[in-house]
Amino acid sequence: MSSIDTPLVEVRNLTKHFGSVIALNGISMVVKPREVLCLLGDNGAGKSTLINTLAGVHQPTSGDFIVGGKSTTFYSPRDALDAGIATVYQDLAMIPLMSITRNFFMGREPMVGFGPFKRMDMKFADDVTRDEMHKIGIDIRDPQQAVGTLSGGERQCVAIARAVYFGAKVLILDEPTSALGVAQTSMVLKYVNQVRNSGLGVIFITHNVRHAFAVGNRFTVLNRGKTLGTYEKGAISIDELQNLMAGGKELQVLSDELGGTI
Amino acid sequence: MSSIDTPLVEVRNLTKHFGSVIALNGISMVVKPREVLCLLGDNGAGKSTLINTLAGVHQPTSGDFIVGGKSTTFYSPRDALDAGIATVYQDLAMIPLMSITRNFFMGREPMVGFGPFKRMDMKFADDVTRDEMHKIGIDIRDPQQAVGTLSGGERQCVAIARAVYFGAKVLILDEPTSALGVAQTSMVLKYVNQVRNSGLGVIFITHNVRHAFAVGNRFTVLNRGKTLGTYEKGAISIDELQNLMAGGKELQVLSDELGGTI
Amino acid sequence: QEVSIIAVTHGQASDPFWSIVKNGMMQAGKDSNVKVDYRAPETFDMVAMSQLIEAAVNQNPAGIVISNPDPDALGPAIEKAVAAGIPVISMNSGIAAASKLGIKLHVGQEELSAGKTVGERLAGLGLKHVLCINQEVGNAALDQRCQGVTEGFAGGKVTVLPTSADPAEIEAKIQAALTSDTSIDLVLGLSAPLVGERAVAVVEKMGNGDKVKVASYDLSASFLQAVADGKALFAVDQQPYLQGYLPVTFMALNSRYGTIPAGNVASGPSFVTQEAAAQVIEKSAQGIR
Amino acid sequence: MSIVADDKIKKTPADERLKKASVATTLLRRPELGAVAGLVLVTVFFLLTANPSMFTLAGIMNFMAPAAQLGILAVGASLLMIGGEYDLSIGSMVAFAGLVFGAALVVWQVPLSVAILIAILMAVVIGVVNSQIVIKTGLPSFIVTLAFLFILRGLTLVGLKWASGGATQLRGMKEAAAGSPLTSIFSGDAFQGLFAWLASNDLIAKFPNGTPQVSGIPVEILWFIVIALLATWVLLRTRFGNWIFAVGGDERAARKSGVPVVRVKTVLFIITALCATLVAVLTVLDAGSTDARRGFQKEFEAIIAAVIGGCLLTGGYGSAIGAFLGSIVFGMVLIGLTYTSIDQDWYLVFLGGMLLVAVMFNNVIRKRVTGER
Amino acid sequence: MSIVADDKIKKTPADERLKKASVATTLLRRPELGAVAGLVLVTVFFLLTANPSMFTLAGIMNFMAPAAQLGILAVGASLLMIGGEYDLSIGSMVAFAGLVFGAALVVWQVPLSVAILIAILMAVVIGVVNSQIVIKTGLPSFIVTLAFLFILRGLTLVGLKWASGGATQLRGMKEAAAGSPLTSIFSGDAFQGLFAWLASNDLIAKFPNGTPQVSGIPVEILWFIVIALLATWVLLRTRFGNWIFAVGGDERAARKSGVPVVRVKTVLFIITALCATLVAVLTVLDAGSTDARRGFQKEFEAIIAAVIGGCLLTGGYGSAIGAFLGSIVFGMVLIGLTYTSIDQDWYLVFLGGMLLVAVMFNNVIRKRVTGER
Ligand SMILES: Nc1ncnc2c1ncn2[C@@H]1O[C@H](COP(=O)(O)OP(=O)(O)OP(=O)(O)O)[C@@H](O)[C@H]1O
Ligand SMILES: Nc1ncnc2c1ncn2[C@@H]1O[C@H](COP(=O)(O)OP(=O)(O)OP(=O)(O)O)[C@@H](O)[C@H]1O
Ligand SMILES: [Mg+2]
Ligand SMILES: [Mg+2]
Repeated sequence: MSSIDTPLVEVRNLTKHFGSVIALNGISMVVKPREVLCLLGDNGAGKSTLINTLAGVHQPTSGDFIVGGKSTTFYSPRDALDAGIATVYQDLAMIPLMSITRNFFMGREPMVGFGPFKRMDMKFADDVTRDEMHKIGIDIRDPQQAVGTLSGGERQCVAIARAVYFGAKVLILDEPTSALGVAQTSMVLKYVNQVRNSGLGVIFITHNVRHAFAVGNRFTVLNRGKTLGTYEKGAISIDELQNLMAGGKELQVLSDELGGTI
Repeated sequence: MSSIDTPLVEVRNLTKHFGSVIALNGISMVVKPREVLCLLGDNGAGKSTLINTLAGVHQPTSGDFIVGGKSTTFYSPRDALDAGIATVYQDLAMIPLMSITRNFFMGREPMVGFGPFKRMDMKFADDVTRDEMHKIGIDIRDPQQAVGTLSGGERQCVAIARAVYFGAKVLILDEPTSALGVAQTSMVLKYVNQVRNSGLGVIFITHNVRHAFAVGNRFTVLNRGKTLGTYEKGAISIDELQNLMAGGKELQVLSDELGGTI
Repeated sequence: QEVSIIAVTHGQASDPFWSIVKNGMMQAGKDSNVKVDYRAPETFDMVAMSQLIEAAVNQNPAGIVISNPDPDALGPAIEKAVAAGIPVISMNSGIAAASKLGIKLHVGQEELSAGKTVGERLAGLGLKHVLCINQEVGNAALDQRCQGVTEGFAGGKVTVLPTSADPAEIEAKIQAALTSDTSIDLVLGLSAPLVGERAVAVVEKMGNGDKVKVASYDLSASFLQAVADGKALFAVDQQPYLQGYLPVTFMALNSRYGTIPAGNVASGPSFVTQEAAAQVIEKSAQGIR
Repeated sequence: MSIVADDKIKKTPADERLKKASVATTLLRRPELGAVAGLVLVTVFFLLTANPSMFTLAGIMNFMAPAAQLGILAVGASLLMIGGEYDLSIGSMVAFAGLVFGAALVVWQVPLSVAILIAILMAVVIGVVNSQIVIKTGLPSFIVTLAFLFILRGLTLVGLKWASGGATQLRGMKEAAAGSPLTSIFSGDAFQGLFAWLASNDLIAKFPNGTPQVSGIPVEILWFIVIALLATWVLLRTRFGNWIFAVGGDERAARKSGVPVVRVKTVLFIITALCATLVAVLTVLDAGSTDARRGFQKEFEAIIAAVIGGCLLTGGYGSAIGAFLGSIVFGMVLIGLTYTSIDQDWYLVFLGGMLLVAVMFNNVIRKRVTGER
Repeated sequence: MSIVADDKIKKTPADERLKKASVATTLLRRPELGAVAGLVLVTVFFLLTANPSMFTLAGIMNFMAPAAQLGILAVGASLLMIGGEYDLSIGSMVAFAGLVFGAALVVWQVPLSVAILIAILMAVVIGVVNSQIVIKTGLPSFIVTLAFLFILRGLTLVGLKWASGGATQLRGMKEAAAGSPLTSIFSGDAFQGLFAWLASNDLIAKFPNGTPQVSGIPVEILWFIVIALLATWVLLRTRFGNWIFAVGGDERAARKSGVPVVRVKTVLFIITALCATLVAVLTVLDAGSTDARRGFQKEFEAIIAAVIGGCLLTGGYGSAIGAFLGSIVFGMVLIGLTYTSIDQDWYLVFLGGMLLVAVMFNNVIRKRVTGER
């Protein structure tokens, strides 16, 4: 199990239907320890649906799902969390009216005391939250502040810090950098790098090919609910990858017209 | 007024406070016809607040606001729309349960008939919606489909198409490309280019320096509620601009570490 | 074919008074071997009640029994029944309008005049200030009870205290009224089980039973016990069971033999005082008195 | 501008990622679908259990009358619910408007037309007050109109005692209104001539004395139909209708798109108040009297009817036709029990059970048809 | 890991973009702040207008008794509201639980402890039924529990007639419960010895016959306080409390974060049903009887109290202490008018007006203090 080559998570021929909509139509994918797998693809390709299925939010319509070498089914996100899969969702999954600390530990509250006096360890929770946010580059004034008062970027950072803190084996990030400024993006990418180096597997979703290239080891490209292919970092150029991400559409004309900087 | 040099919109020393939070602290900015002004800056720099004030969503705490050469105050977004300022908000301002057509024409419904029989011209609205969406690269099956059933990228495109259709003089786009795939992004940038060439002024907000460089004529950088400076396209390099966007933080170290591709 | 009689009243089936009326009707149905359907709107609602009467007319029963607290509102529906050739007997309220609308006869007494009788009796006892507690303000039938007392209580003062049917609220409001106005010497409930019993409890708790007396409309076992124990003066009895039993019996006889009494039947009010109270308790607990 | 190459078109009608796509589905996606299903269910239930006279002409008029009175309120309430607000004061408003209207007729003795005008004016004022408090304070309309539920009910009691000299019933409106040409619009039955002719030709049932059992269509039913159609037209075909959906769907987004949110909400509150006033006028002229309990709990019945009709409690979705159908379902359940031999004691159990079944059935059908989950 | 250079820290305590930051503000940001303001307002109002006996010891106990009964319901309702759901069936539940408890005592003649156990069991069953229907169908709890409002009320009537042999009142519970050691926990006054001692030493008012005017603290007040404290502790200090806020704030987000949403909602519905059952047991033992009207409209009073106490109708925000204070405000308004010389006919107007003023005042204070807009 500790071998570099045993996949942490493997997906085989996954399909997912929503009523009459076929969102995933046979996806296969492998995540290994100490690597960042970038999941790329057009809008509506099914990236979020795939990771929502991995995280136990949806149940797959068919297909196998192997975690740590064993075939598994997650019936709820709790199951996935317990199996060591932590996720930063595209919609963040935070409660705006609740404090940063309470959001941070939501569903995995630290407890103290015995029997009927068992209660949340608020001091510990506050301290951890403050520490972890500090590590990601945000110095929060008050961990009891409501998440709703944070800016979009700060909120994204809370979600990432939370997932990293609880991510025992696999960390999934769904477009974590899309709303972030340049500085925050750099910090998140650096963070992903660190997490990988500490031995976790990371699934990283982005529309920015440069961000993908900066941290990714392998790139799996989805298109219309199917896997278009998986490429090692050395085996593909940034432009080829960009063309694949656009679903095979020819971007050259457009890119040239705009000065080739996209 | 038709001179290239008469600004369409000018902002002088704008400030905006929310209770105890000072979101804008003296912003000055000029938008001219036939140019794309890129508004750049860190998370929480105040970009959205600035354009919300321009669009009449918030009233400024102090400062002057000159539209078409005349000092103006907008009391509601309707006033701004009537003055020819169309906005694509960061949160899109769409109603998920309503149809694409109804969202498209929300607040500016086309009418037909007289007196008590005056009614919405649904056929015309459907046709225009289908046409405009086709132009931006999305072929919708049914304009009566609810917006909530569209993917995030498609929704973004509806908002952009709507703003362009109604944007008589100035078009404001708040991070329109952040959730879009590569193909859709190219299409939107190309669209911005077209709109500029047709004589409008465009304010374009983004965190992606390459997108900014691809379409922008001038770059105004905000930092912590203040204008950090305005630069013509020729006068600044892409790296300098990126450093400014990060709020003056040194990105070199980080960028190098990750292979210089951010 | 089975003889079917439909009763439409303004009293919900959950109202203590009207549940006794209904019990009387059902027993009469059993005794006379006719089918009785009891219908009532869920609140005091004259519009809904007139619609229920029309629904009854549509089913063409052998007779319709109604209460008539608002002859204006119910008149058209009743006239429709009469026009359809269905005999109608009114009970409880509406005596004045009975003959005008073509109603065969009336059983029971008008709430307003019953109230007057109660007011006169209270005045006769030398009381000065009556607190009339109305647990359902806006129910015109209940409002008339207080109004009647006011009219009959010559020379004294009647204060109406509106409450809900919640026992805690009723107790607290009575206590508040008694402490803030010490001139009150009688607490009159419009319903023995809902208000009368609570009033007895408050007066007992406040320890001023010698100064403040309690009386109530309608009967309930616990309140009758209080009357028997001397903690309350009397209970006003309209004999709801009779108000229900008699019209159904009359209707049954009418449909079978074409007989019907020639005049109205007055069923109340009578007063249940200390001497008689003890004997009525058992029947009251079973929803007969 | 044909700047888009054909291969850029993302979704073609034959999208391989759709299992099926039917035209009927689109039709069935209307919010009132569930209400139709509920209506069918309830009708079948009563066809099986009730006295057959329930579905004679007289029987149908009989349950349509309460359905119409509730329905006028429900259509107004559904517009307001689609606009994202509630009005819990409509029941009390019926009583209060009845008092104002009745007092104008019998105390101030003004002509019917003036009395109606006074009632309408009062409705506008109360609609404006409700809406302004909701908009200015930002409090939920649920709690603001709950306060007015108490206040208006209380004012009705006080006013009735004043107008009638101590009683809680005010009478004599029929006599006061008699003779006015408006009477026939607001009370009685329409098309009486037609029905008399039908009866004389034995086409419809008549009483032993020769008059038709149903002397005409009660005017409230006509009002109900007209108002439901009008509301549907407004919702689906007018600019204001679009604004109602927008404001209820997302108030901030609507404002940003240039919808005059304050005006829309104010008009909606006025419309609900006017609907309540219309019901008050209809019932007062019908009954010739008013009392302090009129309209009691009608606000909940109206909301229930709107929900059975497919309105979302969260706003932004629903239809006036749905509320129309929902009211008929509710009216049938309300009166239908009278035609069965179920004991009155079980009435509330029956009402609650039918409500639950109708709403659940509605929900299942909608999900089944739309594939939503 | 100190990977972050100091200049990367985005917000330092002395942020130039903040005008001020006070410690008091944080304290004042609690949701119950508005309720405190409302309580002060109402108290001042009655100090000015009411008979002074309202604020004697006896007067306070007098308005606290109904406030406590309402408050037990309101605390349960506030937990459920924070969790994003409503229970409109609690009023009917009070009646139904009273029937079950009463029937157990006087019809089946089981001991008090067993009767209480039966009532609790029944509450759990109904809580589970309510919650399962809401969760499984995805219907709004507003409409599902509205159905149970009717159903339980109807079953109570049927059950009472069966248990009493025809009446709508069931009596004899006091006698049946007498002698059980549990009686003193669920009925009567606590600390009677203390109060007698206080009276004999002339520290509190007594009747002419020497007994104290207030013989003790009614047990419902103690239950009320204990339950409010317990609920507050659960909300603020336990894992389950965190889950309640999460589920009410955003159900999908909570589920994604690993919160067992179904379990949380089920437990919340059970808690509300248990609170209603407790009120039923307290009032039945107090009055010695139960009838079909018990708990009528208590569901709305409970929601009003929770809203006065700062709960949001949309869920995810509020406090149990707020509901506690809100109930006291409501109890004072309800009973207080009787202590004034205002004509009692105005009672509903007054109730609605005070409700509106309290909520608006609450709102203004909160906005003023938190700077929210
Ligand atoms: N709950 C749902 N019900 C119906 N269709 C859905 C649902 N969730 C997703 N879909 C559909 O599945 C497809 C894939 O959606 P998904 O969100 O996974 O795309 P994505 O790759 O994450 O896109 P983006 O880059 O825009 O986030 C889309 O066509 C979407 O409309
Ligand atoms: N309604 C509001 N009330 C209080 N503070 C606000 C409000 N709106 C914005 N702010 C604050 O104003 C500042 C600027 O916010 P704004 O949304 O304009 O940033 P931005 O530049 O658009 O950031 P991003 O790139 O993340 O979208 C932030 O600190 C934010 O917290
Ligand atoms: Mg996605
Ligand atoms: Mg922004």
